Amino acid sequence: MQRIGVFVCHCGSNIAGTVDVKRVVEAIRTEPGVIHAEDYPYMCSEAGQQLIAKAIEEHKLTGIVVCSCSPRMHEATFRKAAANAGINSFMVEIANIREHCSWIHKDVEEGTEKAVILARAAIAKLNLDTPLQPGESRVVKRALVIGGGIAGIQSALDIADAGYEVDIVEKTPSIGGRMSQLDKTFPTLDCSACILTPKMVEAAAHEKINIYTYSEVEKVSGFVGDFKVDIRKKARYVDSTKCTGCGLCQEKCPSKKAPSEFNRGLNTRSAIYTPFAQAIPNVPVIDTENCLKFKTGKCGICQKICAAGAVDYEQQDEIITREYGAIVVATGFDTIKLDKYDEYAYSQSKDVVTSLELERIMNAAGPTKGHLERLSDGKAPKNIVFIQCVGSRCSDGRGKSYCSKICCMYTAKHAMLIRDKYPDTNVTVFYIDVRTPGKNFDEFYRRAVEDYHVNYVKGQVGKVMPQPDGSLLVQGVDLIDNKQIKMNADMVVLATAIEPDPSVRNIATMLTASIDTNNFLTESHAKLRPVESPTAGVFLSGVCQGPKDIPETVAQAGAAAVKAIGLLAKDKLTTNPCTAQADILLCNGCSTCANVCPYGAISYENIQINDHGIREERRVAVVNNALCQGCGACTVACPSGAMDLQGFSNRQILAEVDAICR
Amino acid sequence: MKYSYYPGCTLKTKAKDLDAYARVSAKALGFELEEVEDWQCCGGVYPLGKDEIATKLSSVRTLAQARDKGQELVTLCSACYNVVKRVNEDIKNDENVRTKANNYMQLETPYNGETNVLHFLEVLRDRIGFDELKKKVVNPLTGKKIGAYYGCLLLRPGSTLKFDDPENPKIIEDFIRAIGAEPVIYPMRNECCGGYISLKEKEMAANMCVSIEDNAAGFGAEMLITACPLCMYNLNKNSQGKLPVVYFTELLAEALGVKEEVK
Amino acid sequence: MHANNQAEKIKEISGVNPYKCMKCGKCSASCPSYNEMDIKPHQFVSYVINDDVEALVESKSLWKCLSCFACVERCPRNVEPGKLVDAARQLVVRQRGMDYLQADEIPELLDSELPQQLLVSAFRKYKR
Amino acid sequence: MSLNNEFKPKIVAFCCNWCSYAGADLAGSSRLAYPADVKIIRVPCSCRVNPMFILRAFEKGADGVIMCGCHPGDCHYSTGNYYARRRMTLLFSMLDYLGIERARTRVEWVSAAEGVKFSQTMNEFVEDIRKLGKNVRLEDLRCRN
Repeated sequence: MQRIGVFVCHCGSNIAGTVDVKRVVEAIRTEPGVIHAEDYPYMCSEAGQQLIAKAIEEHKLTGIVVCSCSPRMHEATFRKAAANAGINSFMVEIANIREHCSWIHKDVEEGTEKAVILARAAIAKLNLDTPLQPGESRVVKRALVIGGGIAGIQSALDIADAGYEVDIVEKTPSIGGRMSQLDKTFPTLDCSACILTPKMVEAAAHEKINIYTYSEVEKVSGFVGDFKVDIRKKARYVDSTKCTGCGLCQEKCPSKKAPSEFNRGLNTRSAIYTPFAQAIPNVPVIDTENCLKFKTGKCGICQKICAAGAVDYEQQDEIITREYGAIVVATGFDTIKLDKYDEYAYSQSKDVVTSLELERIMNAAGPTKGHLERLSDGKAPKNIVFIQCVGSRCSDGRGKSYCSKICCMYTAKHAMLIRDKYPDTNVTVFYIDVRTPGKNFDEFYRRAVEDYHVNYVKGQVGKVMPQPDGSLLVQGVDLIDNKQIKMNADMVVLATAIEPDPSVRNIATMLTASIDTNNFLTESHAKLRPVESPTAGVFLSGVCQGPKDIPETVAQAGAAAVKAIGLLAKDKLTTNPCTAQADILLCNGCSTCANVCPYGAISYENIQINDHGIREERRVAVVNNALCQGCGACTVACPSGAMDLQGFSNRQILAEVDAICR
Repeated sequence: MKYSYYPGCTLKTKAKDLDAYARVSAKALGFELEEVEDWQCCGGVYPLGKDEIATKLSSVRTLAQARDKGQELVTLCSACYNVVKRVNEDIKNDENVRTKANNYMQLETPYNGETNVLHFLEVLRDRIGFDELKKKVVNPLTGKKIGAYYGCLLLRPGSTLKFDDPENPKIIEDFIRAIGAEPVIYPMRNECCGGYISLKEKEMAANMCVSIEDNAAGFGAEMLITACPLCMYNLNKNSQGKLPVVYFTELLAEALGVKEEVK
Repeated sequence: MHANNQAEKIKEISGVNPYKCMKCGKCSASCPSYNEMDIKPHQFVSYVINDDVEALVESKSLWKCLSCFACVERCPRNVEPGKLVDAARQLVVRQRGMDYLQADEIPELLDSELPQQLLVSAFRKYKR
Repeated sequence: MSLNNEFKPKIVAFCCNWCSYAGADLAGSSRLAYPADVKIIRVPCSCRVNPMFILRAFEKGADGVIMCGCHPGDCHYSTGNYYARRRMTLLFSMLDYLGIERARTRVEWVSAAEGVKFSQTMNEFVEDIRKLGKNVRLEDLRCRN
């Protein structure tokens, strides 16, 4: 028989507000096994923990039930407290009477009644608890970073600087990501390439960093400290070890009609290409969809002219399998598709562009060599209209419900740069709110208004109508003047919402990392563990977790790196002892459990068994505790009921069911 | 192929052409429009109030008849399409409307939104196919520059009607191409002509129709086509008369070589 | 009737939740009748929130809305002010003697080409 | 205050530790109310839920049982919820055969970010069970106390 102590927390008024704590204490005193029960304002506090320790000692308790907040919050705290007081840390059960009770109910009667039942269920479970000992597993001293943008580069550099090996997997032919496409950065107006390129070079040159570009993660297995990952290195058709990066092949390639991804399709590139001049590695890839050699079998010019003999049409995709202790996800973002927003005439006029396209237009390496031109006729625009929140803050199913966060600032930047370089150009910004929290951010926006006389209009645009003369008639509203505005513009720029890169969906599934309805990766705790995924060993870096600008991305990338380093620095990890166990007397060796185990943790052994005096050799299941993650799939699959899960045994769960239905 | 057909009040009076040309064209294209019996006027505009039931019943009656015959219901007038289709969606999705409407109607089999509502243009696009239509054209209107005028009722609200992209539709343009002419795309083709407002606010309607006409003419349209008698009326009556306005079915009949069958 | 009840009535008839509005003004930016309206489409939302239904039912705007659904189509928050305008109009015409269109003024407004559709639409929008 | 004679159903909710339990936590921290009739049992994964547990709950007088897990494809253990889904399909058809109202059991996928969905689901489910009334078919009267 257990000797159980029950500790009911007030959590200030969080619990005590809707649960009569004293009544809970009295109600559970008579439950089987309960020796001691008391309440305290803050159980998780130092004093609260001491109180628990004292009670354990005084009443010789064998297990404790804490009625408090969610076990996801403080289970670890109370397990540690129990261990310090000399009882097994798995002899602790939490009754969640805050998130699942006091916070959702208003009526004290109802709340108290439910709290008592939840406590009873926890007591019933604890009565059947057995002491468990965690095992150990190894930590592979290498990290994987998925995504080679500024987030991935920063995380990789920080981890590598701490002395650990890092592999970066980037799906495009070069690292650099979105930041490499930007012209200038706010609020300092640094040239984006000027600050990014050195980082790219540093990452490429770092002895601890290994970069796989044009590669994708294909399969992930294993668990924290010991992941096994298959990386598909797509065929570049150019041998990286031979290529000198001279660029002659790109110059001579006769197929130059492919839309340039780097320039957002605003101009074209050759079929053999590096995405941009500073690409790392400076090794081109052949895009087989546009290459004449691959399409028709004729051509082969690049191979003929390559002095280094690097072009290899026979190259195949390669699968690389490596082990990692930690994985950082830094998959970044893209702008949303605008096909549902045709009132802005994006598909109808070349002079309606997204902000990211404008970055390319403003950039010296872009399609217009940095001259601000209309893409339709090459003329310099005299009137430019910016429209904010295109697809952001939309709860109508067309766009995204969230604020994309970066648009207010980059629009101020664009407006300012245009007014600075082309003072004759009028710039109007239609906005709903101007949101500029951040150091020197509001000052930056005010500069656009006060020094550069950018015309900010509070209101939205209803429709953009291309006119026969090629101009764009913008129909909007000025909510301050309460006037509908119809104005002619030569160019319209849409502050298009950003969304997580579509590839993150698949990666999240492989990592079993959870993802929210907008495809942003979920953090382990929104405030206190913002760079960790709930899946142990997986860390979040950059926009894959939520919209953020460059400084925030870099800061978060560093934070994710620190968390990864903290993991890699450990020699061993303690494993979850809540693993499956087969009762060898019941097991008939049928292999059903092994078939459902996602970890391959179950094997079979022939062992000598003494079954009620009958000695025989039987084939029985054996669970490898280091591999078992404790999902319990085998326990239900087992036809003879031999498999059970420690910490969540059949009897324990049934006891909880009984307690709730009593 | 047989469809239930809901002509609506105006097609029996002021817009007989719209109806007649559609019928001969349908015959030429090998499908039949079977007029539902004892249909009543749809009311011209969809009653927006969530508590409006009685005003939706005439649509339900028509929809139920089509259901009983196991046919899809075709409309030709944009307004009827808008009203009947939205009522159908209400019956499908709004339990309150469904229950109350059925309580009123006392149909043999309660109506639960089973009927599929199609605009004549949708029949051309989704059942016949514009490529197929193109093959049947004997008298292509080559060289004609035609502006499609959609107005509001065919397109909005897009989430309910699912007719075409409400901001950048292309079904009538595809139709124009199919009959051999050249579509003129102009941004005001989905702006309102003024609708019923022209009864009491002539000037407002005139402003709107003039801008629409100017806009279409500016992009080089030589004529406008529409599917709505009210749009037709407003564009003819309240504009400067720069562009002729005809029903799309008239051009269809012409292209199919059956225009003369209509007396 | 108490003002508050009227606002509730409008919400009920329209099925609109005005609190979803983020005051972006896209409705007013889209409205083809904007210049004819005394209370602008986006203002309808705040008038309902502030229970100022009196002003709404007396406004010119009620009779200038075309029910063209441009505001409904483009509203990023599914507030759809057009439905509020129509509900306010319903509040008026559902009262006895408050029809905006009287039967005896019709002959004067008629012309030979005028389609039935126009009349039935106007009846539905302007009359009980 | 609720009336004493009002039917208060007993509802057991099995929630997987990684998604649904966290979703329930989020519903709590967002103060999204649902009836106190719902009591949650934490399991590591929906695949840990033995159909036997659900039958036991009914036997002991539960009026409804709901099982929540990660969305298909998002299982923390990769495939657990697929197993759970198949098992529940079988169980439900068996319950159907036994004449147990279909609405008394339910499977719902709720992610850690879906506090709103969790609360909505529970409200709906309780409402459904209230309409059905007390479970009398499967309850073992000997278990009553």
